[in-house]
Amino acid sequence: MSGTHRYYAGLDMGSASIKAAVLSGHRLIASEIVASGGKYSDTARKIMGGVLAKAGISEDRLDGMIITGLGAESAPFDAPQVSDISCHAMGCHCLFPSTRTVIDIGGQFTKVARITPQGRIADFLMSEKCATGSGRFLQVIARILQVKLEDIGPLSMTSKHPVEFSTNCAVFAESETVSRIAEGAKAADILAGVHHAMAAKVAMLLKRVKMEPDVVLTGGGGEDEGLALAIGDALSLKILVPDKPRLTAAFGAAYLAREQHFRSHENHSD
Amino acid sequence: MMTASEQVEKLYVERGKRARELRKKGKKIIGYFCCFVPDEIITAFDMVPYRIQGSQSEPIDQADAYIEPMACPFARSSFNLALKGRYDFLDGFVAPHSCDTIERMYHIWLHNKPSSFNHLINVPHMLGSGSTSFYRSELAYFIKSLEDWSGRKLDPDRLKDAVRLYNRRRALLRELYELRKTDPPQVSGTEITRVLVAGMGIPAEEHIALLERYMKEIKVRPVPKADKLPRIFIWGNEIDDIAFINLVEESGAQVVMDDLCTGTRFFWDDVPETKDPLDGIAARYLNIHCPRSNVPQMETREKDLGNRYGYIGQFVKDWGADGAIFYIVRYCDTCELEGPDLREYLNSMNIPVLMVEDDYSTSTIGQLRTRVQAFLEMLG
Amino acid sequence: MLFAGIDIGSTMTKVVMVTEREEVITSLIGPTGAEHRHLALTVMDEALHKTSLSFDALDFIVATGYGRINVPFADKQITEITCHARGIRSIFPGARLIIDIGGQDSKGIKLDGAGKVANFTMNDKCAAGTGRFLEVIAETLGVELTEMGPISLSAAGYVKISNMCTVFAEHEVTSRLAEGAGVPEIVAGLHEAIAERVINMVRHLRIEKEVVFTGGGAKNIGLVKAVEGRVGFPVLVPPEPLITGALGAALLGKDFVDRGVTRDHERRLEGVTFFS
Amino acid sequence: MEAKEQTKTTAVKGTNTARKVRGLVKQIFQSAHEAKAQGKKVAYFMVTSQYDEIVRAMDIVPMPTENFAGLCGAKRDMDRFLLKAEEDGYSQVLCSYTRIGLGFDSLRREMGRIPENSPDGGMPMPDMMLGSSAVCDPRFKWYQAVGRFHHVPTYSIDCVAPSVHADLNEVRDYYIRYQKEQFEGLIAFLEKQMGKKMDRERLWEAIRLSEKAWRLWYEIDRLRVAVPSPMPAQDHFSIMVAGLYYAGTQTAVDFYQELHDEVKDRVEKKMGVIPDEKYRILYGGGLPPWHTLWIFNYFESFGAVFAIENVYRGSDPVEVPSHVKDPVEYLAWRTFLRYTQRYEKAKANSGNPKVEKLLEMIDDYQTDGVVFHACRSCRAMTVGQIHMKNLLGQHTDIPMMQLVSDMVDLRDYSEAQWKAQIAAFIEALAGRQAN
Ligand SMILES: Nc1ncnc2c1ncn2[C@@H]1O[C@H](COP(=O)(O)OP(=O)(O)O)[C@@H](O)[C@H]1O
Ligand SMILES: Nc1ncnc2c1ncn2[C@@H]1O[C@H](COP(=O)(O)OP(=O)(O)O)[C@@H](O)[C@H]1O
Ligand code: SF4
Ligand code: SF4
Ligand code: SF4
Repeated sequence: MSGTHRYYAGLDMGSASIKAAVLSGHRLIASEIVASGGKYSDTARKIMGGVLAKAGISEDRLDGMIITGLGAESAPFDAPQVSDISCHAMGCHCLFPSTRTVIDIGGQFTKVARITPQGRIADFLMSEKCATGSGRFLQVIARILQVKLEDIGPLSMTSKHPVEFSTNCAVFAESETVSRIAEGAKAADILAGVHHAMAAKVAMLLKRVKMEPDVVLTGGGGEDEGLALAIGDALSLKILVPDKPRLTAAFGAAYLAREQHFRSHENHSD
Repeated sequence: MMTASEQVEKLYVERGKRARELRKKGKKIIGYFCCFVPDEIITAFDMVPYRIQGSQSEPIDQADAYIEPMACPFARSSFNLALKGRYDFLDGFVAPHSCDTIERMYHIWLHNKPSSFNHLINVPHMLGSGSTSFYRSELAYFIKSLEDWSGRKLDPDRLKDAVRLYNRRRALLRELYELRKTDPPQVSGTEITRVLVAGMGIPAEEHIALLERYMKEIKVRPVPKADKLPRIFIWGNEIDDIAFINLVEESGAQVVMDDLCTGTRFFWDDVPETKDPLDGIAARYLNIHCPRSNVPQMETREKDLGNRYGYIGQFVKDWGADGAIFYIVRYCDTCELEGPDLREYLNSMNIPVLMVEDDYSTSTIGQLRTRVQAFLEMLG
Repeated sequence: MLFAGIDIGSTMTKVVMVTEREEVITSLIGPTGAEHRHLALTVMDEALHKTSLSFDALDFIVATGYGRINVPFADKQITEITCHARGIRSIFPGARLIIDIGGQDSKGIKLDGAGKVANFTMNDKCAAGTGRFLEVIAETLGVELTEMGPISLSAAGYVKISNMCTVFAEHEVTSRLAEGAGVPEIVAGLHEAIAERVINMVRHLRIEKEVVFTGGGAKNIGLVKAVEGRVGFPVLVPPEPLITGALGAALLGKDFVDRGVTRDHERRLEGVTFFS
Repeated sequence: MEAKEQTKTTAVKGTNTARKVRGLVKQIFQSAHEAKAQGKKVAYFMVTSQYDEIVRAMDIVPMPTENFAGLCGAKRDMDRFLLKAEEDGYSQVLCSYTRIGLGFDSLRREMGRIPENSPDGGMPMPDMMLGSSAVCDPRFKWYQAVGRFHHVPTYSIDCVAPSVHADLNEVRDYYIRYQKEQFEGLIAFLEKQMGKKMDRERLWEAIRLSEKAWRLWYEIDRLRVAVPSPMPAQDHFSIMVAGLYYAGTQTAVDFYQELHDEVKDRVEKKMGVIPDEKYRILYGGGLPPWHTLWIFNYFESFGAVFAIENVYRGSDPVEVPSHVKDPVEYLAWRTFLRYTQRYEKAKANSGNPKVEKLLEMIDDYQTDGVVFHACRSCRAMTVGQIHMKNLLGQHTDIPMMQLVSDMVDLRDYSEAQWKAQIAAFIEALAGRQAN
């Protein structure tokens, strides 16, 4: 890699997974996603090592780095922290400049934000302190149905008669699922039911922040086309989803690092 | 022609349908919450009182953008229906200040789904002579507002007629409740809920006619032999869906008596026929037995409980209840605070109590099944 | 005469058969899957095979547990509360309070002098304080469920876990790990948290001797210790805590027959022919 | 937004006078215990029930049960009381102040004495309980329920407010009449309990003192329009003790006088709560999170200061007509005027008096954002916040946020979630300033 390039990193310490992204200039050149678990800080160090190796640079070549995510405080790096809502906002703004509303469905919380044309937060909301409506909810259901995470979306989209789902505890949703199966419901219908329930919750949050199009879905939930479709249906509009939705915050963080670098070194360029 | 039970079932399922029909014919429909808005006044204006309900079988999917989820789900569910346009047939919207939630809900509803006529009736929390006259003034102000809106004066004689009409309905309902005293009761708790809810959205004369036919039908039904199933008294607030009572009865019990705002609480006591009808109305409605009202304290704890719950003690004795189930809509502070006191009173009469707190949703009722069944096994 | 009890729990399905002298002739434990109906038959079939008995030899079958309504061939369905009480009474006649921690609910059952249910309480519709809670966290920690108890015994103190919603507790556990807390201390903390929650729930039933701890949770020695710590005296644990519900169900079947109650309908086997 | 700034700061640059509040709180409990020892009468008492002066004029020593609950929260010693109440069958969603009170009384009865190490010595056994329907439902049911644990003479009064849309000219007379009757009923009850007549002159004196204190408190809040902000929210949540628990005493007057002088001095010297004030925030409503008051320092670490709060405020001064010569009638008038203060304005504008007040505050205090605190178990102060937010949004576009937990029950609080929300909120404020 040429020595004249500038490099920026974003590290997203999520509850479900840790993600890292490295930019060269404004181009994404390396990324990494690893399930969190075990010792947070060790995993973080490992993933940063991995992504830097992919990028082919050493840590001291970084011109800026920003850490984000619920677990940001336990990151073993000396770098500024920015909330993941801002990072998602910036990430979406870079990927789709027309973004005005961001939905982030992560492992534990669902967050929605209305953003300015500059990619800053204008208003935002976070789901209640309950795990329903989070990615974890889907994971639990998928586990019982013995469906792989990546198959959830495609399978749900084949459903014609979504099951009506109404329990409010992710863990109890499990038992409701079990009884639905016993009653003869199909996996596809159950998943579609979960999607509907989640979409209704998300739609409510969106209404409260006075959503404006375009709406982008990011975070782990974005990996799930069925969910994106259900939310789109609930709002009667098309939801945009980035290529690698789970990376959005890490990408946005790296981008913010770049911006900060610019601000503090006015004459510099990438 | 439909049998009375079929008609009850139809009215129970298609709520609001009859009111919509009447509205097409030019009647004004006045929706109201809770038991503190006198039907008589609305009827005397030749308008149709409509008791607003939520829906236990529909998820609350819109209201949360306007009201916090920690508010009573009955109120939220009702508002949710309004947001979905299901109460668009109301010409008037009236709420009593029965509890904090209803008072807040009134203002939120008013702002987002105003009717042509809107009114809040303040209801004192303390009972006593001063409070009755205050409440009377509030009712007079309510009448004045209705007069201003409708451009018509209230005729005191029509108010007297309305009092008699509703007393007639009350008498019929009490007669129906008499049929619950036998073993097994001639009419089940599930049926009672249906027939009461069916009557909440139609004019009193129609409900009276329906009740008369319904009772005839019941009386000629073959009498089953005594089943010795546990007899349950049920206490709480809003049960406008049969799901819960049905669960109790399916689990092997008879629901024989209640103190619910969708049960005896709204109709049990007659309005005394006073010279000025408003005096009788104010006294009757303010003294509804509801945890949201405070009766003055008595000298001893025992007397105090007797004073507060004597009527329940009588219900339990007269209808031969073996156990009591409290069904409390979650977040209803006054009921939540009342429950333990009432339990203490009933336990002192050797009546076991099961207290359940629920989300006003049929989807959660299944989770109560084990609790209800175990309680019945314990009684049995 | 032979009586069977089948307990379809949220996690485990249990079958017990007893004679008229209340002797257990067989017991069987298997996981509860999604298909209750089918499962009930399979487990029953297996138990019959084990004992070389025919289905008709069973004089009364009582189903209990959360899947009890899905047992088409049962003669009666009784809640696990009454069944646990009956089962425990036969093992520990002096029991006054039963604490049952199962897969997705926890219960307290108060018994009167005659061993009958006098009062009871159950957790609300949240999984906190149940076996499932521990299972989820065990998975996060990468510890075998059966090891949770033993591991916690080696803990020096415990880490306080304040979030009882499973999903949030999971996050709390991860952050505690990140801060360098040891696995044994965390597991001990979880046991303390569950014990606290369950004991608070049953406290109004009055905690008095003898207290019996049963259900899957009682297989976890760490949890037993934590419960004892809160109760203030040793608790009794049945030799096989998982089966007390099924045992009680079987015994209640016998009680029915003793009282002259008979099977009042044909057992519906629903097309399953493998009962010989 | 720098990470280094996110660490907790403990140095609250609050006023010196506010530090004296701790002593005032201790004094409440101490006086009650001393009074019991001397055979004086102690009453359980509800704040903002409009009857403070009557209680003072009758020489009754007030024991504010809500204050005790908040104190337990601040000292993080609430679990034993909450759990005890839940054990007695009170729902976990019931007002946590009420649960603490009930749990405390239940424990005291069970143990036959005040539970060990209760915050500030705990509450002595009252000789009577004075409830009220002002503010919320749990407050008039609470003392009725306490009857399970000790049956002492209990009296509750109604405090009535008309609906915003009511025609005040139509309803004024009978509202004031009823309010007066309620106060007279209370007085008759107290006269019976105390075996003496109410001295109307003393009542006037108590009214005069409380009005003086409240006027000073109001002026202090007016001083807080200054930039930089001279007094933080943390102080507000302390200094309200004088106004709400000492109403009708000289103590309150002296306290606010001193505070007034200090704040004035700070304003003149341009002394701010924090060195570089970047954002001014309005605390839009809801009881404070007693369990986690340091969260305000967390805001300050981002350069954000709470300029003014819409909870626990003395109401703005009202003018009772001069023809009112009887102190009890005066109280009834005052109650009515306080409750209906912004009704006319609301009718002409947003339809909601609270929203009017918030709009005034946003303007006067030049705030950049609004934060609400939703308490899961306090319906009265919580339900309606979203509605207010919606209404405010039609008049202003400053960022608003609702944080959810409870005033004392820590089980409803998630630190990770709060921190994430606060950080994002600050970023939203920053985004607006950048534009
Ligand atoms: N391929 C996939 N299909 C559907 N859902 C997925 C997929 N991959 C991840 N998820 C969901 O995404 C969630 C994790 O999202 P993530 O954004 O990584 O969370 P966090 O930021 O909290 O770590 C998981 O709980 C899971 O439900
Ligand atoms: N050997 C064991 N060690 C620890 N926990 C166990 C063990 N075996 C079972 N469990 C726990 O017991 C639970 C199942 O208990 P059980 O009483 O059968 O519940 P249910 O009746 O709801 O299925 C499981 O969730 C598991 O957590
Ligand atoms: S409980 Fe009382 S106040 Fe509440 S809805 Fe029923 S009757 Fe009305
Ligand atoms: S159920 Fe309770 S909280 Fe709900 S409206 Fe009725 S009284 Fe109010
Ligand atoms: S205002 Fe809220 S905290 Fe205070 S007593 Fe009422 S419900 Fe409880």
